[in-house]
Amino acid sequence: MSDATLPAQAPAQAAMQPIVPLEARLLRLGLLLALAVLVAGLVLPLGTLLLRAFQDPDGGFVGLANFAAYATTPSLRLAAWNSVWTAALTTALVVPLAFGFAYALTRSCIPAKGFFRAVMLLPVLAPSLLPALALIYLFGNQGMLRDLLFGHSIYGPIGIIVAQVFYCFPHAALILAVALSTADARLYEAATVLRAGHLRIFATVTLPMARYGLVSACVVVFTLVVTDFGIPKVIGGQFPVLATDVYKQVVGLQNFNMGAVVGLVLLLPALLAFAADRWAQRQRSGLLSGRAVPYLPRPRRARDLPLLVLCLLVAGALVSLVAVAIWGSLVTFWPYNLALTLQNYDFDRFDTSGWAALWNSVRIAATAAICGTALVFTTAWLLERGSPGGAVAGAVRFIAGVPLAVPGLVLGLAFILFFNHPANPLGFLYGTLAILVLNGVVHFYTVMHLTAVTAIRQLDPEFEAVGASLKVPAVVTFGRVTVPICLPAILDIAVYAFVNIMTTVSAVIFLYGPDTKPASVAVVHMDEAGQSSAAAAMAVTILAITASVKLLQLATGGLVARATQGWRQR
Amino acid sequence: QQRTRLTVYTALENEQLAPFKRAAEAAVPSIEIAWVRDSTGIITARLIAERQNPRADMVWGLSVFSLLQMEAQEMLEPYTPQGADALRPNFRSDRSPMTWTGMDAFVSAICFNTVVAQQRNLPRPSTWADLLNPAYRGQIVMPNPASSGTGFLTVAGWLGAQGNDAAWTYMTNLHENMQVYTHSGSAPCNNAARGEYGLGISFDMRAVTLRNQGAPIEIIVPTDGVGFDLEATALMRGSRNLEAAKRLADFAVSRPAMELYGRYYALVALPGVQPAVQNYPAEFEQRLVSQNFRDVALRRDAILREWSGRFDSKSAPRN
Amino acid sequence: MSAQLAAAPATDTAAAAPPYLVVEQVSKHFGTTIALERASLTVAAGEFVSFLGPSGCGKTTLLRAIAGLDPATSGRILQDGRDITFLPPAARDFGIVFQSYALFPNLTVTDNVGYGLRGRAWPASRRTHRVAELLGLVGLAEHARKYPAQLSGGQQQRVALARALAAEPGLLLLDEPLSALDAQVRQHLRQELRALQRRLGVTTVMVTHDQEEAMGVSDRIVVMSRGLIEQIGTPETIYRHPASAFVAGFVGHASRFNAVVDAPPGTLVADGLTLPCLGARRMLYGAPVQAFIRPEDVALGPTATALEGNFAARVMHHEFLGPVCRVTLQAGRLQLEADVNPAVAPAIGEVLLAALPAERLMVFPRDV
Amino acid sequence: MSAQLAAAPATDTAAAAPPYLVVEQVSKHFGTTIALERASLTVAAGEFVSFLGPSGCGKTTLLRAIAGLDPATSGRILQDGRDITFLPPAARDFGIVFQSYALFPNLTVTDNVGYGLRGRAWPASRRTHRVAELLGLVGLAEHARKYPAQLSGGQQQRVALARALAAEPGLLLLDEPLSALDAQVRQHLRQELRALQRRLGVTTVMVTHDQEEAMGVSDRIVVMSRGLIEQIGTPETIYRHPASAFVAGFVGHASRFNAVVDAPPGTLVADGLTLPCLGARRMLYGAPVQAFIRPEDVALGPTATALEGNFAARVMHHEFLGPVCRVTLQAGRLQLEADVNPAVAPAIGEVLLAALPAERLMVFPRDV
Ligand SMILES: Nc1ncnc2c1ncn2[C@@H]1O[C@H](COP(=O)(O)OP(=O)(O)OP(=O)(O)O)[C@@H](O)[C@H]1O
Ligand SMILES: Nc1ncnc2c1ncn2[C@@H]1O[C@H](COP(=O)(O)OP(=O)(O)OP(=O)(O)O)[C@@H](O)[C@H]1O
Ligand SMILES: [Mg+2]
Ligand SMILES: [Mg+2]
Repeated sequence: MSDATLPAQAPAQAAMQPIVPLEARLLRLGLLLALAVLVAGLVLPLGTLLLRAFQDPDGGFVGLANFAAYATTPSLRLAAWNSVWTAALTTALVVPLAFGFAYALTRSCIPAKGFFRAVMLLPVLAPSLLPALALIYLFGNQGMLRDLLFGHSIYGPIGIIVAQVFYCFPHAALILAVALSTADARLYEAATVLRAGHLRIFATVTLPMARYGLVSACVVVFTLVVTDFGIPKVIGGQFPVLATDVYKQVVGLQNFNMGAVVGLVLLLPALLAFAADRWAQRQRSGLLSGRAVPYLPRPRRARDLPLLVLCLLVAGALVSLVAVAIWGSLVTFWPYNLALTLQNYDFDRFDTSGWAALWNSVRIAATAAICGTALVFTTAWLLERGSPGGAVAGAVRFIAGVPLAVPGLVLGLAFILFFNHPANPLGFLYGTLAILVLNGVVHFYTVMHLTAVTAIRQLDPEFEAVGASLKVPAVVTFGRVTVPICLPAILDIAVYAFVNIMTTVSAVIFLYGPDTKPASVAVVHMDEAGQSSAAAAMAVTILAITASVKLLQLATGGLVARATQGWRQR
Repeated sequence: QQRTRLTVYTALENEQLAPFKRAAEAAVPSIEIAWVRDSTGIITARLIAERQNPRADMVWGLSVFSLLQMEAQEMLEPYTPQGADALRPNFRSDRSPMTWTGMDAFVSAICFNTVVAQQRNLPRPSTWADLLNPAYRGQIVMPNPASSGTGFLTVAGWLGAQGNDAAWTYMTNLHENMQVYTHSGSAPCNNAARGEYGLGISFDMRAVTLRNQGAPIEIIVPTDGVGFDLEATALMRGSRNLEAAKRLADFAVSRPAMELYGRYYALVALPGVQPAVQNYPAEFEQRLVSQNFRDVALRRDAILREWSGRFDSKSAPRN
Repeated sequence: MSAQLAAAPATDTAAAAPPYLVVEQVSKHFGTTIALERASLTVAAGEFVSFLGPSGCGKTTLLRAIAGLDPATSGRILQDGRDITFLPPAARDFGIVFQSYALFPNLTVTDNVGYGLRGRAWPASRRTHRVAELLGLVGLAEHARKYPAQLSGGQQQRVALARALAAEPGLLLLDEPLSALDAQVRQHLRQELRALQRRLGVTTVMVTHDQEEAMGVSDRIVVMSRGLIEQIGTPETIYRHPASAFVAGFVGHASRFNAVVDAPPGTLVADGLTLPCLGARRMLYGAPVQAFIRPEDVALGPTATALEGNFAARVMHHEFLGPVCRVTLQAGRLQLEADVNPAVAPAIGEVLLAALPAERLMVFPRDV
Repeated sequence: MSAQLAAAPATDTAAAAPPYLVVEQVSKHFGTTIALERASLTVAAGEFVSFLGPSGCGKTTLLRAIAGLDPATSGRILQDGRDITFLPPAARDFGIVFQSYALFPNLTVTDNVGYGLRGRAWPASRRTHRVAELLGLVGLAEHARKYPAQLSGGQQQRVALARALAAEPGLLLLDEPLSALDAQVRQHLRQELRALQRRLGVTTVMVTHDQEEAMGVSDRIVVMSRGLIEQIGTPETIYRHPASAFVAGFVGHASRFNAVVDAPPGTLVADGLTLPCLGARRMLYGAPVQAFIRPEDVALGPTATALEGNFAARVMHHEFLGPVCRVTLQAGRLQLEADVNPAVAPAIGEVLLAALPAERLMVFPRDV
């Protein structure tokens, strides 16, 4: 029999390399392309900017001199400290609040959960200037409720924290709602049977099960507060934080080298937080077994009533802040002429771009939503299901996580320096709509990527193997099976991209061209020009558009589901 | 005939863009203007960031301090527009050919909210020195000179009018009354207009806009010497439409252009053009301190470092 | 009905000592679905009773009604003479092991086992002592400080058991405690579980859908189907004297075929074969029936010769199962399975004599 | 090694026709873990071969290497004479069914089955025809328009099978195709699967960890443990002549005890009992061994009297399993399980004569 001759051959074969089939090579090529996009859209620009931290204004290498100079600036430690403590305090306020809200949505029997879920999203649907303006209307020195502050000024840390709480609330609540939505009912029953009280069950079952969600929520809120500069700029007074330090260095002093230094400093807490999150994610595996039985809350007044009150209070606060902004957009001149008017919506009076800016924004956001979603989802699929990419896959995975930690201002500046470099073959993008689209996609890449990966990981890992055994190319299986099944997640990603790109300011303020000014920038311009009612009006219009898109997604959700997800029914 | 599209960076007020464009395109039919407008700081930062591969053909309406910064970095295309020699000497580049030409002067002024003043019993100030009155404690806002061109212009004005030592003493005393140093040059006046504070120090044009919306503010140009800045024009080195840009630069110093500026600004670069702005003091020109822009621009870093050292680090909120 | 009839002998033995657990006419509705319909049974103290049935038959529902986790819609439950029908779970006296074990993943083995040992009755020292004792009992003393994720499935199962037994409950409830385990571990743990239950003497109710498991460990089995109790009895009774066609088909392996009662009484006709059948003696002539015969009861070759109603059958194929070889036989259109000693298994294609012992043929009326 | 020794008889039969599938010295490493170590086997055309072993032993790894889904680290695989070692899956000729079935949930049964029927070889009409044919084959014609979620587990399994068979592959690979199903459905589908395979004559390799399943359906079984092939052989060979202690313990039920080889040759001593044992005849005096005896081989009562080396044993407890009753016996410190006819099962506590037939005792050297 042939076995006898084998041992001699085996070592020789062991050294042979498998032939890489064409399809696997194509998939690997796809991943390489994705890597190229990410490198061009994030790594190289960021590198170009951060290199400046080690240069003098003329481009000479100065080592750590800029860092030394910055470290001796007295305001550094103050700004860093301010950033850290406002972020920490905001986190400490938002996360418990969001936890209560998410808990009510997932673990209680309160009515109108759908309404609360929708209201929860309000803050992300508008530019961050909106809450700041509304807070000024409410708590400013002429504010309707200024007495509630007991003589303290809204300008400064109080305003920053209140506005940030508003702005970060949906992010934390979304994460926590997801974390709390999966629970093993059996654990609760086991604890009940062992005679644990409600508090003990909460402490020994609920909290531990949600702890990775809590870590994630804390990390996201902390990072958002540290990197956001819109709110501190408008309502922070002269209260220095790291994000406004970048603004001061870059916009006030045109000192890019120093701006890069602060940008790097700013990356630190964000990267640390990010590492903490990764660590928590890794601990998570094997927590919930496949045999778990989903938890369904039963009515209990002692829990439901307080939670309903909490939800009403939170929803009331969110709605009234937006309502104040809407009202503010309708008054003639706050606070001296409160006659209602629609003139503030005649944007062409206030800004040359006028309504065109809104149209620009919609075009940019829609293009980015479509192209970005395609890019993100395909890349995630290649990562999860393509042929093993080794180092390339590792690089893509890592890079995909970075944007969350990069402040928009840093990203915008990085884009100018990189894409406008005369030697850059991609320079033709500069000043076009395309660069705004690319910037938007890169800026919000991380969350889109995580959503896509989560959706893909829920699919049976053998789909592609089955396809291969049936000699169907992986791409066909991607188109016929993966995409249709993941359509709800894909829509989520697209709407997320659309909404965020509609409202973002910090990165694009450096990048728009003569014909591509986005509405979110127009809002800032109008506010700077003293036309705060018009600014509020534009912000409200953006809110109307994003809210319509979100509502459209919810409304068509049913239709889309019926058309493409009929197979889910039993 | 194909019109040349010029990318023009500007920090002019939004409402000025349309009339300026109309006038320029009428006067020079071969061009079409595409504006990129943003605040002074952002536009300057963008221009400098784009230095290696300029996207702007021209700058029309930007602080002369910014232009001097760019001149130092060899970013400006020297060109003496036709008729530029007629401008006030102080209002044009001293190089030959010129690197920039002035359009008009704007100053740091006080936006004084009369309603708040009545409520709080605040006297109407007429000089910078008046602002030291303890009655104004916590009622004054000004831009942070490190973040805002207007803030720097104000500080530069004090230094020019009062001399170094006296000016720093003045600022130290004023700091006691100051509520907030904002990051934006417009914010102080905006806030004063909304009654958030009684007095805001901003550049004058902002106040006009607000007043026209119905804000109860009075624009006060202090009589004890105000710092001023020029809005100016320059050609960018590396422009791909240099010839067309030169035509626009010629228009920018022409008399019709100056008359246009005069509709918004109290002092224009061309002597003899009578500005027609409402609510401006007649003797506006006399209140300007005399200052050497290049000199101030050169000292900018030192001034800001000094300022930051004195006031930035104590910027805990004051109530 | 059949359930109550079959329950009768069990109630007899229970009459000596009063039953520990009494379930009376318990029903459970989820909206319009009826998960459980008038279930009645009694469990004697120290007895091991299994609920056996296919998926969705209401086993878990009945167990949870006893535990009070999903209270019954109607009916009454008594434990140790006390009416517990409306008591919340925490006020009852039982320990429970879930199919998923439901161990607290963030607590160590020690903390899991000691979770319920709180309050004045359990000062720290007594508690530590009890936990150590239990861990010894289930053989996990050296894993005390580990977390559940660091244990194998079988070890997790034992932790869950120790936790359920910690407070010395009067009643132990088990919901498919072994179904998540490998076949080998399962068989081993099943014997361990039974030995432990014997040693502690704790009254135990177990849910399972594995008939071998139910037969191997139970004193009595409650066979359920579609929310109804089909039969209650000892494993032997259920296997040898099933109360319904469902029980006959579900418990153990059996070949099933349709037949008609023929004359004289005690005769069936199926596919032209005339088969003597004791069970058919009291049935009406011409009644359609379902007949069941277990593979180990089919007589082949020499033993078949002696039996009445034997017939020729052809060997269609073999399934070697280790101790026995399962042979598929074809006689006319009748297909039968017979277990034979693998050493003497007839060859495929061979035609031999087969017979179905009259006392082994199980028959049940059939709707036409 | 043992695997190659045991493989010999199978290779003999395969020698007549050239083997359809040849796996030569295939190894697979994941980083530093060795999932598969130099596995060699041959499968004849039309044969049904199972890979049997505990979880993590490398069964799936070997199957996926054959499919090309996770190419082998070293070694060679030939299918129908063609070297396929480095071919991508799509260039090979096989159909596969996964444990999860991996049905496309958004496609109907028809579309799932027809998924691979694309290209010029499959014009629409031919395709429709083939799908209908396959659905008829697996008995799902009336479910053609349903989605997988609307089918029962067993039906889903059949859809997966039809899909794998659609393009008439030369080789059918099955990775635990039945493990997700209920015991009852499982037994039924197992026979169906085997019948279908016979009918189509397609060469089949199945992965399973259920030894009854493997024995019931396979022509030959490959027993694996920790990445190594322990034995290849027919079900009977594996059950009756296990090549290692692992196989003896894993396949079928057996009592295990330690013993020492004694004089004269062919004698064991275990716990003071002297046991004749054919398997020990060629072993050295004093060698420590593990001995295995299957419960159905233990002789009790009258049959034991006639056997050499019989001994008295006490009945410890019973496990009623239906066809047999498993009795646990204690003789000194030796614990044994014996299967007896339930009708004549000895009472608990009874002491009776037991014997282990010398030719049935399986022994393997033991490390001390
Ligand atoms: N919470 C519920 N709501 C609605 N129907 C339910 C609920 N729980 C159980 N049922 C239904 O009641 C019936 C009995 O369910 P039960 O869980 O008792 O079955 P089971 O015998 O334990 O089955 P399994 O072996 O699958 O666990 C099933 O038809 C099930 O669908
Ligand atoms: N992708 C992988 N990376 C690392 N190790 C792996 C990988 N796949 C399998 N292994 C390891 O290789 C060994 C064999 O795995 P394999 O899946 O072949 O086992 P199996 O016999 O099919 O087990 P089961 O019955 O649990 O499916 C295991 O130890 C497993 O942990
Ligand atoms: Mg159940
Ligand atoms: Mg496997």
